Amino acid sequence: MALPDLSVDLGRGLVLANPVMTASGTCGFGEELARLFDLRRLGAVVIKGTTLRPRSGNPPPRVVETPAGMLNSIGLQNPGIDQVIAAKIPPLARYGVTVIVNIAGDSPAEYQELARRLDGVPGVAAIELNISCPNVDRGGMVIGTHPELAAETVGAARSVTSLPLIVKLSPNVTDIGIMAQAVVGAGADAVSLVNTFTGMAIDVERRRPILARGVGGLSGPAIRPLAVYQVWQVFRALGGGRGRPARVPIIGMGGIMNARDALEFILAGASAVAVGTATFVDPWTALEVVEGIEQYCRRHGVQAVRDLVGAAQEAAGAEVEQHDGEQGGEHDGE
Amino acid sequence: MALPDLSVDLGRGLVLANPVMTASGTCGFGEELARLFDLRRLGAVVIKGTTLRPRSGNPPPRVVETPAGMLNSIGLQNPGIDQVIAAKIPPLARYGVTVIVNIAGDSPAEYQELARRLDGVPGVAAIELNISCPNVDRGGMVIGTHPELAAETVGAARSVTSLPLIVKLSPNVTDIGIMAQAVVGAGADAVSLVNTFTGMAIDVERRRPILARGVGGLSGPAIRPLAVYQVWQVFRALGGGRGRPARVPIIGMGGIMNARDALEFILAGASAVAVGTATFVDPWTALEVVEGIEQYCRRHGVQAVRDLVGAAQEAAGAEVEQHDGEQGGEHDGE
Amino acid sequence: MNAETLVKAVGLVTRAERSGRGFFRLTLHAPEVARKVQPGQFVMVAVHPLVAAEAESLVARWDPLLRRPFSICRADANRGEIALMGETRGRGSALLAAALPGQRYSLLGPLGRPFRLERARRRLLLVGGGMGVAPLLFAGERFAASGHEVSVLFGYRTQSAVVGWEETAAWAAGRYLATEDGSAGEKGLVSDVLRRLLAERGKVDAILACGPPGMLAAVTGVAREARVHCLVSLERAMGCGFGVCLSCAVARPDGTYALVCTDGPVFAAEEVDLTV
Amino acid sequence: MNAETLVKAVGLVTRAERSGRGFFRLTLHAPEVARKVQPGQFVMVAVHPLVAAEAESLVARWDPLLRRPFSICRADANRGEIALMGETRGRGSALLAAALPGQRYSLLGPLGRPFRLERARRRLLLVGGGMGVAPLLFAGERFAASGHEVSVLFGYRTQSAVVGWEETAAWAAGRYLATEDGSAGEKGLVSDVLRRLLAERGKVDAILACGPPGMLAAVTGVAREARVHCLVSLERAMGCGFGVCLSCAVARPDGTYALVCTDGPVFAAEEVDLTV
Ligand SMILES: Cc1cc2nc3c(=O)[nH]c(=O)nc-3n(C[C@H](O)[C@H](O)[C@H](O)COP(=O)(O)OP(=O)(O)OC[C@H]3O[C@@H](n4cnc5c(N)ncnc54)[C@H](O)[C@@H]3O)c2cc1C
Ligand SMILES: Cc1cc2nc3c(=O)[nH]c(=O)nc-3n(C[C@H](O)[C@H](O)[C@H](O)COP(=O)(O)OP(=O)(O)OC[C@H]3O[C@@H](n4cnc5c(N)ncnc54)[C@H](O)[C@@H]3O)c2cc1C
Ligand SMILES: Cc1cc2nc3c(=O)[nH]c(=O)nc-3n(C[C@H](O)[C@H](O)[C@H](O)COP(=O)(O)O)c2cc1C
Ligand SMILES: Cc1cc2nc3c(=O)[nH]c(=O)nc-3n(C[C@H](O)[C@H](O)[C@H](O)COP(=O)(O)O)c2cc1C
Ligand code: FES
Ligand code: FES
Repeated sequence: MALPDLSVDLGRGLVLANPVMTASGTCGFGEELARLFDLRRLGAVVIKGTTLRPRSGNPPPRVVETPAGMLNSIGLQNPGIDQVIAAKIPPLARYGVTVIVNIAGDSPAEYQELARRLDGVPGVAAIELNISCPNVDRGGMVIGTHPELAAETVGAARSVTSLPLIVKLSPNVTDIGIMAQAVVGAGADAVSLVNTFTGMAIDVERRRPILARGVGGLSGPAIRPLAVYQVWQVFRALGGGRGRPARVPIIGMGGIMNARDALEFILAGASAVAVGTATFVDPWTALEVVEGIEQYCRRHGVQAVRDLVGAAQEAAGAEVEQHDGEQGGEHDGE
Repeated sequence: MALPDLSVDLGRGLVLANPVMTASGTCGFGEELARLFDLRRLGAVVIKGTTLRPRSGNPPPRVVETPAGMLNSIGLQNPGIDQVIAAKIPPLARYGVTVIVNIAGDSPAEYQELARRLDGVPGVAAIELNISCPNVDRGGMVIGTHPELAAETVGAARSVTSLPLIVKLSPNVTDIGIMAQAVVGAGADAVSLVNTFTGMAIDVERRRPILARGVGGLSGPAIRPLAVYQVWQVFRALGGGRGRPARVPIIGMGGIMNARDALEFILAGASAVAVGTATFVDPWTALEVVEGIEQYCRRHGVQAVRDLVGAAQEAAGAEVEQHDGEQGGEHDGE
Repeated sequence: MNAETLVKAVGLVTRAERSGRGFFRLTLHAPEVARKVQPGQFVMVAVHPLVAAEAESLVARWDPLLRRPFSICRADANRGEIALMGETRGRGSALLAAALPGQRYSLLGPLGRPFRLERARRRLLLVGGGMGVAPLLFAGERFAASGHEVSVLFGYRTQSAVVGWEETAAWAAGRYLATEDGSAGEKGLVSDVLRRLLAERGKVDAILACGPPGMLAAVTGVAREARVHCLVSLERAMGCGFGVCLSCAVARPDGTYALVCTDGPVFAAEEVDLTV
Repeated sequence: MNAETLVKAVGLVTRAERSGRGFFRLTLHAPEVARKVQPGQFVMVAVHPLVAAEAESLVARWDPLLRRPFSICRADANRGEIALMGETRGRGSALLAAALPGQRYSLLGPLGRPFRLERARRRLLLVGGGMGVAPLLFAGERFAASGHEVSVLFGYRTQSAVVGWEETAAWAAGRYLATEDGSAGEKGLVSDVLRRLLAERGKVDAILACGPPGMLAAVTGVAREARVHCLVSLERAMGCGFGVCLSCAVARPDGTYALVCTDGPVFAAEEVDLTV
């Protein structure tokens, strides 16, 4: 049998050699991982969330472990977009790594400015808009939970760049399908999900939240079943179904620790996946996921990994269908 | 030092000897646990979700283990309200156990009918309305995610019973605080949270969801940080704060495995807690949580457990405060 | 459920045998369980070994979260020991396969309804498939000791999958071995061998069967045709093992569900619908 | 980070010592780490023992999820062994405290910047508090072997908390012991004893310190007053240990943050602000 075709097309010319990327904020700017293995063997590297101005981040403690997961509140520590463009992207680009830049702003205007500065920068393959930030302009409204604000933000970025735009959705919503529809309507070329779930851990001896900022974002295997389901939902909300692809490709993530986990996302409807927290536990995970997916394809006689996208939706019986209506598919409430 | 006072007042005359209950659907109708220990040592026993007509439940597989959690789709298997009233409640009541009956319906009218039948039944201490069921009348809208529908449902039940009404909130919403405000406005005496998070696990070898019904509800330690945060949010949404109690008591649950975990919920704002999935792992957990809370109070010189309710909110600095706005307190989106 | 007898016990591993193919057999010192358990019953085993008592409260390891059901395949009340045998299927069994002597595991049990037979049913045939022989080994030994005439018919995929066969020699009146590929014993499926045996050997008062779903469906079919009383021991994914989670549902002929953990795991064949 | 040297290694437990108070010391066969590691460096240890290779891929145990950082307190390149010492604090350390000889643990390392000193700084004083002595034991032995004159001042809460003290006899020129309650050695805080020692004993070319935050803040204060060059080894909660998660932030004097895992764990005292 020929090598399985692992390539994926994420739209607007963004074609990856394979469907596996690193998740933003979990691989820095690629420098550390580049010493361990050849980053070109990954589909793409999504670098740390970048803001207009440099940010020194939140006071520690910034992470706390929870059952099969971790909460983080790093506070978007990063050197700012200009420094990222000047010093962080060039070495990766020179080396031939597919670089996706994750950006975060306080307002549609800030996202627009970030996108403008990235447009035309050599070596930037795509922009990922992290829209889970509180919107300061709109009195603390969160872009990632309001379809109109999200659409406005995507539209603003869309108008200033011809780079592929991936919009990273927040899972902290009643119906992530509606968010996906809104950003695709506004010009997103792909959506990625999930970002972290908002959570908290309390130090019962000291009677206060453990993280210095109180709340944090939950990542890791604990959230995997929730993330897989949200990918499943978005696939349907974007018109995907038995044999039909979704309107735009989905990048799935949330607790992927190995190839089996990654395949759950692909079968639920993701065209590509990202490895996040797992990299902390084992820096070679993303590479092993690539290899594991390839092995799976060989073992099952799958010619192209894209044939697996959403395949579990096809298999799902009427009961799943019926259960999984417009409103986000509540199960029966146990 | 005198024994700490563990009693809690959940409103409308529902006073529990201690703040620990079993969560609905995780202790059947109390029969099995009653053989293992004296159920009167718990604050209350919340029995399996009961519907108007008997239900035989979903086809297996009904559960799948996930990292530090489990997905279930039992399908509300129960003998129906009449049989529950005739055969399940009397033995518990005779024995002196504080019994809370969890009910589930398809429409406000069904909840009303269930509440009507329970009103005046000897030994029923309170009703818990599980409002995470899809509403058939409203074309599949989910009561637990629509504030108006939820309020209508609570109002309907309220009008036919003088029993204390606890409303069990779904965590699958953008802002659970808004849901809490809606049901309290409609007459809920207390709120309980969280019910399970909707999730899915996929069998990658067979390329289909593992559960027969596709989706399921995630419970167990994996969700604890999410549940603690939702209790924290609801406490604030109901006016709780430094030294101020919430407008109605909160019953917290989600992944409580021991007394330390239970104290996280109490410190976040819960007046009482429920032990769910942990009972499967160790049927004596709820009892051990009672004992552990008592020991904690002694060790810390706490006179009454109610003095701990929301205590972590008092300690939380301005940063948590600032972070935690009306819109549900997004962290900064990492 | 024999709920009266359910205890939380600590099982100290006194012996841990492993074979290359992922089979394992653990002998555990757990006197209370050893004393109470009856053939067909099982224990729910926490798959994480306990740590030092003073640290146990610190050590919350919730992945894997749920206990795993294992049949008791031998019990020695005098020595206070029980034995479990298993094969590596997923993460829980893989962890148990790594158990070392001296480690301690938390057990809940004994659980479930045992094999129950009137004395008059003297001639028993135990039909096991693969690891399903586990509860039958215990049953065979006990029923033989109490005066029944016990024969065994065990089937496996292939020779290297044969497990628990040797020890039946001590108590079995008749011993029949089959493998699907014929690499050991007779070639064929147990259900086919069973049909022939029932025709050739004449009267059997009861069949006790345990094994994979397909095999059980076939075996109960043969028993029904031959009008032989048949008890089956079933396996289902279990959340709790003592009747509170409702996860271990098995269909009854009337379309409602029975619980494998408390209504079973041993059922009379006609109580359950093994075709769904 | 000495990222060039980071490997994923398997450490086979060859010796596991435990004391009643939750202290443990593990000797691990991990030749590549033993060869590369320099004093002050650490490893990230996965707290779940590995299972049989063929089952490892099946066994996903994600709770606890993250590896735990442990300093290397001894390395023997010839025998291919390293040693870790620890105390039971939470669930990760409690699990490691239960390690048995023959078990294997996954390690990432060696990680972090080691203690680096010019040859000219001949007279060294190692100041350790509690379990903070761990990296100093390795440093003391190596610096003494390469011709430095090494003295130690170790402080503990009380006598039963004394750990790592005996082995300093092999290489330390001067040995000072203090406990807060006076139950062993001198009564008092290490920082107070340090102040007196610096005054009495005269010239020290560098202080190497490791211990709890309060102690380090006090020790660096004394060193600054006495104008003695001071290196500190810091501990912070770590997500990854190799610079990608940004969780191990420590404030610099200018208000920005350094990373303990890659910029440290060893810092010159003036590089970090230990008061925040
Ligand atoms: C009453 C009773 C008695 C029993 N007695 C015995 C006995 O004596 N001996 C014995 O060996 N067994 C016995 N069993 C069966 C035993 O309980 C199971 O084999 C065991 O629980 C399996 O647990 P596990 O963690 O190894 O596998 P699990 O992790 O539960 O997984 C089982 C299988 O499903 C696969 N899987 C899980 N999740 C996914 C996913 N998302 N995608 C794809 N695949 C997945 C795993 O890879 C694995 O192959 C008994 C069962 C019952 C009910
Ligand atoms: C570079 C470096 C080197 C190190 N070297 C060593 C060494 O050589 N020896 C050594 O012993 N240690 C060393 N440490 C420290 C060691 O890494 C920690 O002790 C270890 O990681 C603790 O892990 P744990 O799982 O035991 O505790 P954790 O589970 O991480 O918990 C730590 C403490 O917090 C408490 N806690 C956690 N969550 C909560 C909650 N929700 N509410 C209340 N309390 C909570 C726990 O009970 C526990 O007491 C080093 C650290 C670093 C950074
Ligand atoms: C420490 C940490 C930092 C993160 N920083 C960012 C970020 O800067 N931008 C972003 O979009 N997502 C960020 N994320 C979210 C991840 O990219 C990913 O969406 C999430 O962690 C879920 O995947 P996982 O469970 O595999 O980690 C961060 C996650 C972690 C754990
Ligand atoms: C098997 C199972 C069945 C459940 N059945 C019900 C139910 O009938 N009614 C209900 O309100 N909640 C039901 N729940 C939800 C629990 O009461 C609880 O809200 C949830 O499991 C979170 O708590 P936990 O993590 O401690 O289990 C069920 C949960 C499980 C695991
Ligand atoms: S396993 Fe829980 S009811 Fe049977
Ligand atoms: S521990 Fe991850 S950056 Fe330091």
